[in-house]
Amino acid sequence: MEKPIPIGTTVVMERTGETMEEMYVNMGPQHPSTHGVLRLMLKLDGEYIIDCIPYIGYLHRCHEKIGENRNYTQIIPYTDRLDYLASMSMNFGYVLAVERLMGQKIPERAEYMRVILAELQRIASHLIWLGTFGLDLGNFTIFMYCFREREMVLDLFESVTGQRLNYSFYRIGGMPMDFPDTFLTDCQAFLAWFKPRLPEYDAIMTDNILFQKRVQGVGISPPQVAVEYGLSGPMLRACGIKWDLRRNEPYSIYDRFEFDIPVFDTCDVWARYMVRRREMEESVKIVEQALAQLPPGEVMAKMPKTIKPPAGQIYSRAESPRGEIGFYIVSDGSPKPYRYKVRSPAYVNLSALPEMLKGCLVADCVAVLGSVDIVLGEVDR
Amino acid sequence: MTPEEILEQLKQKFGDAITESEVKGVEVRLTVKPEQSWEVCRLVRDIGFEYLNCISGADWMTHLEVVYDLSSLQHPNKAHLRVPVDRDNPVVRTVTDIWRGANWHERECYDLFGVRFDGHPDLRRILLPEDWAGYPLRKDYTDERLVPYTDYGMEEKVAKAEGEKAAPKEARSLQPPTPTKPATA
Amino acid sequence: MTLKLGIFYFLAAFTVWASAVVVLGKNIVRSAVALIFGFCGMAALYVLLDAEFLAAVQVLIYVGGITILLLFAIMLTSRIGSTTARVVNDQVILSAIAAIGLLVGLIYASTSGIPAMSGPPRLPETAPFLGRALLTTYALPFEAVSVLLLAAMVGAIVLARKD
Amino acid sequence: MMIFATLVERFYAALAAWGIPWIVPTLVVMVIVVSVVLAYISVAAMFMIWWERKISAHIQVRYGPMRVGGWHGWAQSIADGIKLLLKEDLIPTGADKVVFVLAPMVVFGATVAAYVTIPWAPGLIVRDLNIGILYMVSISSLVVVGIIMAGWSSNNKYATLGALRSAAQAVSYEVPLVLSLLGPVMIAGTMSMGKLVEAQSGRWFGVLPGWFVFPQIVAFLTYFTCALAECNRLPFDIPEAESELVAGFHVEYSGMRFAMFFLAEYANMFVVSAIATTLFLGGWHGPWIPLPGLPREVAHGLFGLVWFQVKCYFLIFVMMWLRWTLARLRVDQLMGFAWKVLLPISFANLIVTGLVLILGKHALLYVGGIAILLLVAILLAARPAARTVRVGERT
Amino acid sequence: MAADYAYVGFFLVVGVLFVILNIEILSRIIRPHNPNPQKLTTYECGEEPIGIGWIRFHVRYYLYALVYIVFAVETVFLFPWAIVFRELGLFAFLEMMVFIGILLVGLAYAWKKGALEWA
Repeated sequence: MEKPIPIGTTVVMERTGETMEEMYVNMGPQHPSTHGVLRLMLKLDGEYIIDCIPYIGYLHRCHEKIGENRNYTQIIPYTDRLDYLASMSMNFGYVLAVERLMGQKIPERAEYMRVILAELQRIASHLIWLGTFGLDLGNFTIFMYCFREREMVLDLFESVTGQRLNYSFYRIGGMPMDFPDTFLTDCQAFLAWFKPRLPEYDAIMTDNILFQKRVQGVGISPPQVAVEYGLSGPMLRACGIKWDLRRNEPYSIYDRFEFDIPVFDTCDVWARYMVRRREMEESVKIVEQALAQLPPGEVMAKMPKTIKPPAGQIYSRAESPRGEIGFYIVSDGSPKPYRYKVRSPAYVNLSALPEMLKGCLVADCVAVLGSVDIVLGEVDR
Repeated sequence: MTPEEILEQLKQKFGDAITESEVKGVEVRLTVKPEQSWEVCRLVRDIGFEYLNCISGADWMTHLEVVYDLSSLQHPNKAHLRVPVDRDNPVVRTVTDIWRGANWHERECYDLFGVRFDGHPDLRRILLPEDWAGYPLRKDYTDERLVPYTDYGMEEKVAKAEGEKAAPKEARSLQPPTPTKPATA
Repeated sequence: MTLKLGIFYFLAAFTVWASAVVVLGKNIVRSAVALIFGFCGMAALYVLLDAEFLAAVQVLIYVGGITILLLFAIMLTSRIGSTTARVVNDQVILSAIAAIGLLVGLIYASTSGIPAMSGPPRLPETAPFLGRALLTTYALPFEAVSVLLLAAMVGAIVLARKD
Repeated sequence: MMIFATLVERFYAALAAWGIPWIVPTLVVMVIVVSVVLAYISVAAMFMIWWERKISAHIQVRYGPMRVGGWHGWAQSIADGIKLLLKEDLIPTGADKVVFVLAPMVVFGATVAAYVTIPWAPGLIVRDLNIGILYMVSISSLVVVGIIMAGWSSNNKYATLGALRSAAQAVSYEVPLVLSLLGPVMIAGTMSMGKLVEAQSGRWFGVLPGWFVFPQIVAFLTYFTCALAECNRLPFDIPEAESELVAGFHVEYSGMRFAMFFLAEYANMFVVSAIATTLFLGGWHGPWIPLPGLPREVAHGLFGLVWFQVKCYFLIFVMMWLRWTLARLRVDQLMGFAWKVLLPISFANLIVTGLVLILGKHALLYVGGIAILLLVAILLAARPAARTVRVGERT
Repeated sequence: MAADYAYVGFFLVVGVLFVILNIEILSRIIRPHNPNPQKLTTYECGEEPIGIGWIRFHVRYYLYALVYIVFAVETVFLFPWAIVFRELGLFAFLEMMVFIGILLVGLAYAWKKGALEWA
């Protein structure tokens, strides 16, 4: 519905001093590397990007309006559809918000289950990111490798939840059922298989000089800009800011585990790549520790049939694979939230894209967009 | 700095602008008049809340509300600013010059609630198409395609099981009086 | 020989046609495309004259280099999509006179038996002959060519980058 | 295989005896030859497409086509071809129709013409042109022109970008490509493809086969890199980079028109491999034994044919292997690489080769030595970069 | 000699004919043909194209082509040299070194002036 931009506007280029016509190119919504239905309007000078205007909303389904018309438990499946590559993390963030609003404590074992599933989900999400990022840069093989491992995580999830993508497995007050008997051994087997795979990814991506040339010094967002834009997750940590909600605002039982927060300060696509790459190792560590400590017991707290949090409001946040997933919930004491708002990490991260793209080449656009790691389901809500 | 000290500092400077205030845990909760919201925001930023988490809107029927959730990367404190604005003429000064990331949050708030942000560089709809009419997250928003949710008697059953008086289909006056239509309409 | 002559006439007609499109075409990029075919026709004519080396060079430099340069130049300088080039310009009479003069001269030369036009000695291979000639008899002009090329490159860079 | 030449001569003689003008048998022979070559191109391209799918699949721990035709989906390419034949042909309204239609013809015609002087086996070459290698280079520059025509005529921004990238890439890589071909030409003193192969019949120091790849390893690697660029193969596939330009210059082409580009691309892969095989890998040379019941010459020819194919397809395999392992370069890096790395290297190689040839035959030893030194230097130059990048970590 | 090139011409013509046969004859018989304005629009990621696709381009492309032509002309001289190089010996070699040397000066100039930079 945009008004067409007149063609033939003559501008004087600052960089070269030459006068030439600007060119507008639509990238997306029907484009192989916009990771869904994102549309970027690129203003080009030859192959250089002068400006970039993102258009979003192609997947908008008024998630928040739906949320206001459902009761608290019924919202859980909708949160799956936010970030469909990290449904567990979305569930986690949501139930956390409601529990915080209610002041609800949940059983120990359920906490461990939540952490294990969320960290496995983080691995799966970073794997799919790594694969598609390779695809963006023209490396097809890493994609298949990552999907092979991701399938294993999905198999684990299937054994637990019966679902492969949209799990809806977290409940307000705990977990609906315990792990199946086979889970512990399966999970350990997966970790044992997965750990030696990471050096393989390094061999094909990290240590590949062509890959390094493509990502280093590209799409720079200085720490200042990152904070001003409110970037979160790996995007923020790639700017040298050691900020991870699992560590800085420990929720659930994250304070019980030993793990590093990978931080790189080159602020470019490479740093974002390295942060996510390292995070997979850290998630493996967390899962291993959680499996070792997993206590026996109940997985569901005693909850009323209809969940009615006391009147009040809360902004609750958690660390999803893409960054800070926040839920702003206003309760009026009824079974449905009066106001339900999602602060999605990819939405905020994406808003800084034009800033990062200025002066890049068209080819870099793909790399930078890939490094932001957007999921349109969450951006558009 | 404790949340109380922060609140004190804010109150000293903008005593009249802050109509309500509360400290909950590490969170400072304020209600600020829209005329001075920008100044308060800037002071809050200077105190150390350099990280804008989110700008949300809320419709309280009597008025709209713009909610700023802020936090800091240095100290554990959080801030929660609520700015009530007039429902018929919802205008509030933009904070994009304080936090650049406010851009999309404010566009979203404009898109879904119709709050106009004065001085915003590019106030367009963001999630909905440009030609969309109305602001969907306002409580009185109606649309023939929008089917209000019914519980299909679930709540009554639950209530009966619990031995309470079966609550009639929720007297939430805020519910838009839209006739139920099949979803395929 | 009649076959060769037939092929010559065919190729000549093709080249003339392509050249006519270059000159008369209204769309400037299409003119460039026609120029490619014209160059190819020229190369084929060289082959008919047993100058295969020259033919290959014609294709390599003119088709692979000059036309690409021309296309870049076209895309650099004008709005190619909508504009149509003016086909006739002010020098049309002057150039017509020059062209007709050249034609007359060529016809005269080819019919009057000037030794240079009667055809070169038949060589089994032109490339080694060319190499020997360039490196011995014409050594100095050959080196001069390199200076010319150098000047061309420097000039081009100076013109294209005003800094 | 001289036997073909003899056969053709007998055919001519027989028809001449019947009083039929010579043009008829000549045309008949031409038609037969071109049909055989076209059939080879089609079959080989289809095989390569299937092969590439299998190779990529096995590199990526999957199977690839398994259904069509039974054994390992061997008929997949045929099915694809039929599918493309059945696709609707669309020419966008905004396109320049004449140029749009002409473009695949130029690309495919030029590719087919390059097969004229490929030396398949001893004596088996369509025409051993005396400027053979120069002819190969110049005819393949026509392909670039076809690509520009396709990209420009589509009136599509992605296609135009792709075409311009392609042209810039082609002109940049053409120079080091041609320079790297000069090394073997200098050693052999000829440009004819057949004679170039024959010049490699000896042995280096009585041990190594007399292939030019040994003294000219630097030229070979330069050539192969440039050849990847000329074929738009990864890591140099920016003209059709699908994750950036969707499909580059042929984004508007559908159905059979697209198939022609696709076919030409694979046919071109074979051409550049054949050039590399001829100039560097000894062409048809290889161990052979006389087969019982066959004339010596025929047996030699058969072995030669097989050796040539084996070498070509090995190079093609390497191209595919690289494609499924590496990431894509960026356009500025690509140009920089051609002008600042490959061009100086190939000039250095040219000068060293000339120097050694002047100093004497034994000095070929030195060439090998210098080549290896150069290689080591390049590798050393590349390695520290791979390590130093890990700084910046701050955990 | 020239007769050899009859094959070249023939191959070119047959290559073109093969394309015509496939596209305009074989495929035309069996393929569907239902164009509509929507199908025939220019592809621009599912949006209405902004302006035309024929765009003005940057001078850096032109520079590469210029430098290329200079070097292409040079390589053309190198081929005859390479063939006769061994019979002519040292003198030819030195002569060519001078030739290449002068051009390398040009390359160095282009390099220094940034004509090889993509910026």
